[in-house]
Amino acid sequence: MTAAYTSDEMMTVAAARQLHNGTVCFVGIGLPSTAATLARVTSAPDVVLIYESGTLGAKPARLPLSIGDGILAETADAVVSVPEVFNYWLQPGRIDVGFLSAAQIDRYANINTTVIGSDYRHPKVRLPGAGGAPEIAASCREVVVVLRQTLRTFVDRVDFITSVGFGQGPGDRQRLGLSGSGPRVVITDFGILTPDPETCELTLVSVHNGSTAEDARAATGWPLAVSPDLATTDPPTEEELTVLRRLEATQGA
Amino acid sequence: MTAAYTSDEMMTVAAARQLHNGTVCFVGIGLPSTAATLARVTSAPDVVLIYESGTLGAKPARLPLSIGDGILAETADAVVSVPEVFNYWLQPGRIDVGFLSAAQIDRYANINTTVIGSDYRHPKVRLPGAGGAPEIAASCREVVVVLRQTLRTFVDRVDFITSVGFGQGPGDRQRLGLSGSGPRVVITDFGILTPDPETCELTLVSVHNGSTAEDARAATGWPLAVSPDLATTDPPTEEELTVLRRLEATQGA
Amino acid sequence: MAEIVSLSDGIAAVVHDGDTLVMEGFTHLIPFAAGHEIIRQGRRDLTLVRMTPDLIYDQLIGMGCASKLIFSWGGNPGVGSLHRFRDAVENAWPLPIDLEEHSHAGMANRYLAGASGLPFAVLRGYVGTDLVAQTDTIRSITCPFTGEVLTAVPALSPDVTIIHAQRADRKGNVQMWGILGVQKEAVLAAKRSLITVEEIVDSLDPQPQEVVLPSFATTYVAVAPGGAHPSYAQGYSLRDNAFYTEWDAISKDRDTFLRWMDENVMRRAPAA
Amino acid sequence: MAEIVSLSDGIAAVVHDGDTLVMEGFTHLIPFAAGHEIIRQGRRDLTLVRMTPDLIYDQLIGMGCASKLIFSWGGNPGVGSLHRFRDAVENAWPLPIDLEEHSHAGMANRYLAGASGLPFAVLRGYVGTDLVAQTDTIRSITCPFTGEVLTAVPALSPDVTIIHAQRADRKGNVQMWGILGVQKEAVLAAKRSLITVEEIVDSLDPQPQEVVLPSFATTYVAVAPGGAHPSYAQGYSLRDNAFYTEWDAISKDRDTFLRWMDENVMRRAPAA
Repeated sequence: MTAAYTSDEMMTVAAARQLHNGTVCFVGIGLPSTAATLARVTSAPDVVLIYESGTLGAKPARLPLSIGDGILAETADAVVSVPEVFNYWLQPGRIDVGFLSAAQIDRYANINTTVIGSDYRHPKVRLPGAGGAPEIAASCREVVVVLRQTLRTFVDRVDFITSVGFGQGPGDRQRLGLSGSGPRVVITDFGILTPDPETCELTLVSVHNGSTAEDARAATGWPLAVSPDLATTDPPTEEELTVLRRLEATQGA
Repeated sequence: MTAAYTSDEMMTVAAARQLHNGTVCFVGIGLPSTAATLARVTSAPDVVLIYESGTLGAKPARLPLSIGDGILAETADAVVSVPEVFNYWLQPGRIDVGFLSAAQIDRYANINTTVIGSDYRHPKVRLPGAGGAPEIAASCREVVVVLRQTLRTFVDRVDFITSVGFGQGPGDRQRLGLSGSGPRVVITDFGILTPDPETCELTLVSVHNGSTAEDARAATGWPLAVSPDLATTDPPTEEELTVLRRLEATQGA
Repeated sequence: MAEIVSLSDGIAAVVHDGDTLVMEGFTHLIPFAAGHEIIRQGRRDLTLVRMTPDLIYDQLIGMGCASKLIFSWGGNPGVGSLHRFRDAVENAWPLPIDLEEHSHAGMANRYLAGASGLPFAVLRGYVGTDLVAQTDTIRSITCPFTGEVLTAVPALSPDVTIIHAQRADRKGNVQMWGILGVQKEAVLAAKRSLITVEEIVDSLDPQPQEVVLPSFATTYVAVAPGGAHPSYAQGYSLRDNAFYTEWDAISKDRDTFLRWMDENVMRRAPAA
Repeated sequence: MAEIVSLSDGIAAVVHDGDTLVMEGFTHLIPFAAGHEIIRQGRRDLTLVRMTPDLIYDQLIGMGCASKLIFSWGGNPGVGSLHRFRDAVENAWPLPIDLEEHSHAGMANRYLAGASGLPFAVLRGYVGTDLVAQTDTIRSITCPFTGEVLTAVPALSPDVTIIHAQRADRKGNVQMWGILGVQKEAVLAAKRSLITVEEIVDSLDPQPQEVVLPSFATTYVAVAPGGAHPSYAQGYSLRDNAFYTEWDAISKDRDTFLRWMDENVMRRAPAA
């Protein structure tokens, strides 16, 4: 029998499964950090975690309080400056996976973390801003996005393109000269979406246990495409759930 | 009574006297390294020595075998990469004195360390090349040059401008946009030369004990200007000579 | 060579109304004590520069010290919004604030150019984002060898940079270790600098992952033990995570914020 | 992730005829053992790149492995000339050698650009020197913000970079310390890399002034104890200063040189 779990837990577990031993992952702030730590502590002990704070190969055994947590420096193979982490490590395309979250995402997986509202100078909501995301989204070989799916977060067009997914559709990344291949998968609390190989449009390919395609559609601000081969995500294992809860319980301890 | 000394010893001692406590000095390869070590061990213990190998604030107690000697790293306040020493430390004009040697120097204190002969592709003598000198000569607040004075080294025009002194004369450094003020003094085994404030031409301002202006003129490939206030260099002190000889005797030990 | 001074004398010497001010620290070693002293000294019209403006910049903005912010990520790390920052942007309270917004990669390279004495830096960045249209300091540049078009950003050369470090020796050489962000570049890019330290020691025993800033490269050093609180100083203190969470409630309301600042900053005697 | 291999297998895997090859080391940690293996494997038509070509490049040039040299200072440090280098330039013996000549600042920035994935670097350099007329890879570039004209140099992105380091762990993470020159940048700029090390250890205890190259950033690691001789490996060996002096006599004469190479390099069994 599987233990009960929340949709947030399912989302984090599904995101963690995107990382494998040997994967070099640039870990963005927020949800990705939890998922990356979970992956390293469970199925992918040899994942290489890189944070924009300059820690290469960090091995956090608890959830970092921020991407500049001391545990990242103490356990890292190397600590470099912030200019170096962007110039020597991210920019040349050495990173396999960029792991990002977002405040808004659109059908072409463009990401907004800057402002809500159409007037940049007079926003409805001022968000934190770009951070490392634009260049992570541009230069990593591929990108994994994790965020909760609601009508506010899944919008037809983001109010502000902070980080480019597929721009306005097929061929845009190549036209812009972005070296990475862009978002490979988006993990939400409802399911898993991947870009359609032809249209680049995000398509629901898996729903988490207990959710339906209709639930996901109702939380999406455009007519969400659903794969004819829609799968159901494996629920969290006992180990995944136990470790995730232990990590979250000891946060800040 | 003053001990007997060689003209090379006088040259090194006179060069060492150019450095003072608190002076930040970029030490070039060769003769400058000996003079800088002598200065630090005698009159200027708080001189800050910087080497292009990336050692900042090195405190060698013996003569380094090269500008990449381990003693420089072991005694330095910081060891940085070679790109950093040029970009963060030399280029922005943080260095007071650039301390250089040369294979040829001309009347405007331009320096050649590249080739002897007029055809770069088929040189009479292939010299080591530029190393750090062009940018040391350009960016340090001022430059001190130390080299032996002969008809082969003191030439009317250098065969190749590796590092700019005063170019073709007054105003050239400004026209070229070089931030430092250029050579302040040239120390040889005959005496001390400084650029004329109006013409920028190297002018003999001091002769070492035992040399005359005529000796210096005879070792110079252009009609050497001599200051009307020609001085005589103070001979090496007992301490300077003792320390210099100890340093040279233990080289490589 | 750096001069060792008191925190209040150091701030008075380096920070003036209208200055472009950098205070850096990437979660680690954030110079809170120095920021509080700037607020107490009543500085105005500052252009604040920081990759990750967080609580200390929220406080400076909320107290009306700033007229402009140059930044790349403004949030309360691990908690959420910066309410004083948002109130300034969304409602111009207490003053309107002008924004110059970049990415981390761009900001890091702007400091790097400043530290290198160059007027600009080149990177692969911003392409396709809406930042380009909002920020005049993002332009393109063509490689003179390959013809490839890249992005250029101008150097940051602030009037003053302030950072916090673990320690200094009596000559003013500063030693820091752990996550060091862009602190070194920010100091080297500035016309003047002040480094607050946990302590002054006789000699700087080597530390893994250390960076030493030689005395000749900085202007002032001031002792400010615990000066990074509520952030941390590796080897000296832990992050006061509870405070970051509490700040959310303190800063949400203007009056609560002003009262907190009055009690915890304005009425505190400046460090000796 | 880097693979741990024998020196001879590693050289065979990374160095091919016609390659652009970088071997760096600023007096310290010069990869002599690797260079000797390249000579034994009979590589030809190499473009050799190095800021300070010294004895090992003198040997490669004298043995006819190189057709071009990209460099900034070619001498026997503390001793004098490189006679094989001079003989190639002055007399085309054993082969003519094409030169691409820079300053240290330019070469360092060319590696930096390569490591950064950029096609060029910007610096203040070369202005007024005769290098500009001789070297096609020195051009000017205009700041898009200030209009100032600066110097540009193209990135170095060699086929292969080889360096020597103190040690590696069993996963192939490499640790080095002391004077490290441009080794890190040279490795990161290359398509392939091989790092020879004094030893492989279970864990890399932190060292002052260390640089760690993570395993995922390199291609091969090979054990070559004493592989930096006659240069030194800080913490492992001292510089064999006498050899640098002896080299002057050995290398001055073509036959003496060839005899020495035959006895001391060609007839030595490749490292296992």
